Amino acid sequence: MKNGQEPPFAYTPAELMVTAAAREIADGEVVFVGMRLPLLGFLLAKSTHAPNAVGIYELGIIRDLPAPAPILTMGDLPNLFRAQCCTDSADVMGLLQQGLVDASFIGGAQLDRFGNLNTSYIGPVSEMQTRLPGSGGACDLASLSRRHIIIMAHQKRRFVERVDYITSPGYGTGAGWRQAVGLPRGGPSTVITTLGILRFHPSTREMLLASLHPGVTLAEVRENTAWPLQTADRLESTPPPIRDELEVLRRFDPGGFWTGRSAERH
Amino acid sequence: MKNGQEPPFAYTPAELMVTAAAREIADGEVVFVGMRLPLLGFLLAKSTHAPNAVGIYELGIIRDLPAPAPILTMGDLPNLFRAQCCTDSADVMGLLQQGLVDASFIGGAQLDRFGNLNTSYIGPVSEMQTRLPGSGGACDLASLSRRHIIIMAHQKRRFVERVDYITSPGYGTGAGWRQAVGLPRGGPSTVITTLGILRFHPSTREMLLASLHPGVTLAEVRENTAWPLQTADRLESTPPPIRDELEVLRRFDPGGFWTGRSAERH
Amino acid sequence: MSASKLTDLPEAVSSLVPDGSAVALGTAQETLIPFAAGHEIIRQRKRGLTLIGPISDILFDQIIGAGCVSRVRAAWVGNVITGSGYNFRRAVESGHITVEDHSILTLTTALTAGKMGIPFMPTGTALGSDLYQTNPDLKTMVCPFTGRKLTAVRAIQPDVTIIHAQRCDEYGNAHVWGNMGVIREACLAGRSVIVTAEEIVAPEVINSDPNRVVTPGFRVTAVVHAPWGAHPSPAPGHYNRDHRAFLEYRDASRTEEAFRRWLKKWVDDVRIIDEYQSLLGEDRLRELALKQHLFSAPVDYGY
Amino acid sequence: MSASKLTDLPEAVSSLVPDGSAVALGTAQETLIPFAAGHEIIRQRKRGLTLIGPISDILFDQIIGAGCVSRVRAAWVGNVITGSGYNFRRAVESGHITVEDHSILTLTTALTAGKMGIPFMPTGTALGSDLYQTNPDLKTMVCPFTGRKLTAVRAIQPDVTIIHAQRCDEYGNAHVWGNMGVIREACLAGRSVIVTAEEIVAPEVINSDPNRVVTPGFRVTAVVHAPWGAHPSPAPGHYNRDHRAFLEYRDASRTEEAFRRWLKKWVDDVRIIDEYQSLLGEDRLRELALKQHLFSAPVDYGY
Repeated sequence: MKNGQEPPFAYTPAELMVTAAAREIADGEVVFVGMRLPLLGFLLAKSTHAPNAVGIYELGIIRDLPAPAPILTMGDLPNLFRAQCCTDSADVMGLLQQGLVDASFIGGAQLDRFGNLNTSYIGPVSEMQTRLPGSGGACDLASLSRRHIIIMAHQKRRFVERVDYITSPGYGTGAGWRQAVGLPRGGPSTVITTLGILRFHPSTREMLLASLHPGVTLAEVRENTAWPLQTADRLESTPPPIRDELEVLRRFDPGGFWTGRSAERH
Repeated sequence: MKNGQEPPFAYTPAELMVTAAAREIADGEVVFVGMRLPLLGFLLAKSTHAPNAVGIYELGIIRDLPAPAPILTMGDLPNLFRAQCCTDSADVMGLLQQGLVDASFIGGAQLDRFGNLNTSYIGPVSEMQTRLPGSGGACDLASLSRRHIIIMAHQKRRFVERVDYITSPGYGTGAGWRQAVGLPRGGPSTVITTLGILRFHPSTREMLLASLHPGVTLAEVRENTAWPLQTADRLESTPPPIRDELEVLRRFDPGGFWTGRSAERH
Repeated sequence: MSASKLTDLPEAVSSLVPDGSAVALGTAQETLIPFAAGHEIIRQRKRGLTLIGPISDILFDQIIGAGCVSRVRAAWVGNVITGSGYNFRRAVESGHITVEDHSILTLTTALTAGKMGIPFMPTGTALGSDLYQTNPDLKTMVCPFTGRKLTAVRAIQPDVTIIHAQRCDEYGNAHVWGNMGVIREACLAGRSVIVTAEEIVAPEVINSDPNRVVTPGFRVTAVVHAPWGAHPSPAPGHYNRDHRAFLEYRDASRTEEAFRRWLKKWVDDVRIIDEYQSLLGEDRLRELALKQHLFSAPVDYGY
Repeated sequence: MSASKLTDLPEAVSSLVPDGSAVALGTAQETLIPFAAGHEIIRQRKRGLTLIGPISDILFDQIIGAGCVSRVRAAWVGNVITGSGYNFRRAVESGHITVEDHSILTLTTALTAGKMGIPFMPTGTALGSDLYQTNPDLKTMVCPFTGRKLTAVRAIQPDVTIIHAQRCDEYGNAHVWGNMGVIREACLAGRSVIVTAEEIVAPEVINSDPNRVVTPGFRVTAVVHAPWGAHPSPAPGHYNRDHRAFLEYRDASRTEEAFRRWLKKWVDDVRIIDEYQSLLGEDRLRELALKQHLFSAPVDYGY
């Protein structure tokens, strides 16, 4: 599968991840769509099982129709074409802050066992090893949507016991933390990686492995996770993309820019 | 003069007041234009000595051209025609709050010796005699413009020692009061009445009679003022409207709706 | 694309404006005041409403006079070109309704906080004023950064915001142009939104210009076709302000008896929007129609 | 009507962007990024600038790489379709510039406070995050009405806000359409405003649609005709995003040496906007041009 050759339908790791992300969206939901892979995930959901989903983009766009042509950024002109509304970031951020956004999608560089996400600094700020691009809207989506879904490459250096810097709050130190710091709602519901799908324990809020991607072993996932990763009661196998999903994906990403290679590149 | 018959040019008290109001606007100033008589005052200034004045209206209109036809409210369609900008009240109120408005105009029912204005309640709120319409934007203009000009009918019941209710803050109890309560700037510069023009003592902030309208005596003004009114060092006589000014006024108020009768009606 | 939200005024008002609810109306100020919707509220004799709006011109006075209101949260209530709102005066002076006194800026601030989903927002206005005395939702506070004294204003989120738009599609995407007042904030802050519109148009007309959409259609609950639905206030692109109606209303509202007669003729006896138009008469409609036209230069949303 | 504000980029930038000033750029986010103006800032080798913007795509990375910047106040700095901004990384990691870490909402809140003329504004975001650690302009506070914990954000008022508009008249009245990001707040909050525009048009084109005006012209300080002035970002109504340029820039900015070469070719050796277009070449301009058109339905501002 890794080299994208096996039958029944060849697909890349990124295509599997985007498909899994799309399946997290229920029909009719209001979705705050982040940069990069999530752009494709929303288009896939919208074009398949969630035709009534509404897409909100931080730069001030609200869509209830899929873009008529491929886009690489949320500001590509097809994403404005016959939009439901083009407006100020303040307006869409207000909808988010009111609690009107059901689901949002963010990616990151470093994630910890309680779903805290770092896209700012690797190493302590005072002697950082790497400066990353920063929050963008990720901190806001993680703070204010009803739930958020994280999309990441699964590597030991990225899946750490404790992030160096909390850009986008997850469950902090565990149960009760979000309420204690004053966050009004939400938290990560799902983490979709290159190896599997993880969810959070309802009481402890610790991340648990919920599903393995086809051909991936539990050992492989644990090797790539820096803390002793627990599994959910039922460990499932991620259903691969079906033909319809792949056709939509390839229509919206004809050059395979997002899905042609491993998601790590992005 | 009162019955609008004398030569050289017959004019009504309201026409004199509007003309005096217009003359308070310097060319190039940013003016926040209130309801009723001020609508006409701005049009007059804009059409005569202040062609570069910019008019801001609380409902979200900014104009640098006079309206092409008479208007009775700031929302009459000619006031939107070729406006510089139509936007949210929040935007124009933001300009005001930033301190970018040089002058504004408000009217009222009850005014006191320190320029505090009441357009809300006559009598104590608990056992009010009269409920008036309220602040509208007047409180904001009095709180936040660099200066504001008040237009009022001059009667003893209206010119009181202390207003029953401060809708639009003037100088409160006198010098230093605005700073003490936290108002960032401003205060009333001028009061234009049916009898004369009043200004404020630079240090005590008490209202002083600065100019008498033609045919009005100091005694008459004092009879119609509930506190012992002092006069400025030089008591002037209000110059009557010139023909050009009257022509403009009558073009913008052909039916004499605002200027046909005494300002008291409004 | 979701289901059609087209309905009629009786249905929209009966389902979305229950007794005791907080209703935002007239949020554009002098223009596009939803008189037709307000009159339906009166015909249904709603009770215990809270009315929210900056300056309501005469619509609030009418709804108050009909006995539908227990509380007003506004900056100004009256008749813009003549002054007092007599029903408002009678109701407040007799203690039948309570007023939360706002300024345009405190109300704008409250609705902006509501729209942004924050519980309050600061402003520099009203300090030292007596608005504090008659508005419990104002508090002085100190800026945590500068130490500057400010007025904290509690957020307002109307149960329902009712607007009159120039055109709307059946899914609730409406084009509004002209002065915006606090329409956009009131729609975004509203728990539900009713749009009455001069015209119902195809979605392709609306989504040819997404920047003109007043609020995202997915948040709109009901859409009603209501030509002349803002009369006597002006509707940019459709008709001018009917000043005569405001002068007539001043006289018709001076006494309760006169107001009852006005109410019967102009509201209760008017069952459908067409009846209202015929009551006005062809000549008056013609007189209010636009004489000068000015069409917006097009912009291209292509790719 | 005031005097013409038309000027050229060298003059606008030299007079309005002094060393050490705080400049807001790229406030629409991915679209209408004022690259031409940013490149003029580089050509003049301004020093000690503070850059303000939500996500700057690669423009901030370029200005930082040229050594013009001492501080960045932004939510995200990088290359939207490829990730890291290498000059930004080098400058931050080596301590040459400091960063005030924002989220889109904290920056939007800061500029909204700036636009409203209030010293701070609250938000519910970033609580529990480490943004507090690297942004001294965030403080936790408690709502005076509800007791809810909030993030207070200090207002931002840029010394100058630079935007790229689709069309503008010589008095500074500009039409902008598409996603608005924080353009409107940044213009209203800016102490001065520079508008670069694809087209300079007659005032009658602009004032045929006052709702499309991005900020009142009386607040605009300079107007510059800059066709293709947003390239490689997209300009709604004019051209699509030039993805290739962003990919080429990723490679060209990986090392300082490569970046010097890029800077010489695409910025320093480009004296006038026409040279930039010929550098791109006819084919590329054609390739980026709109293929599908969609024109906005007109509205009537008559009376």
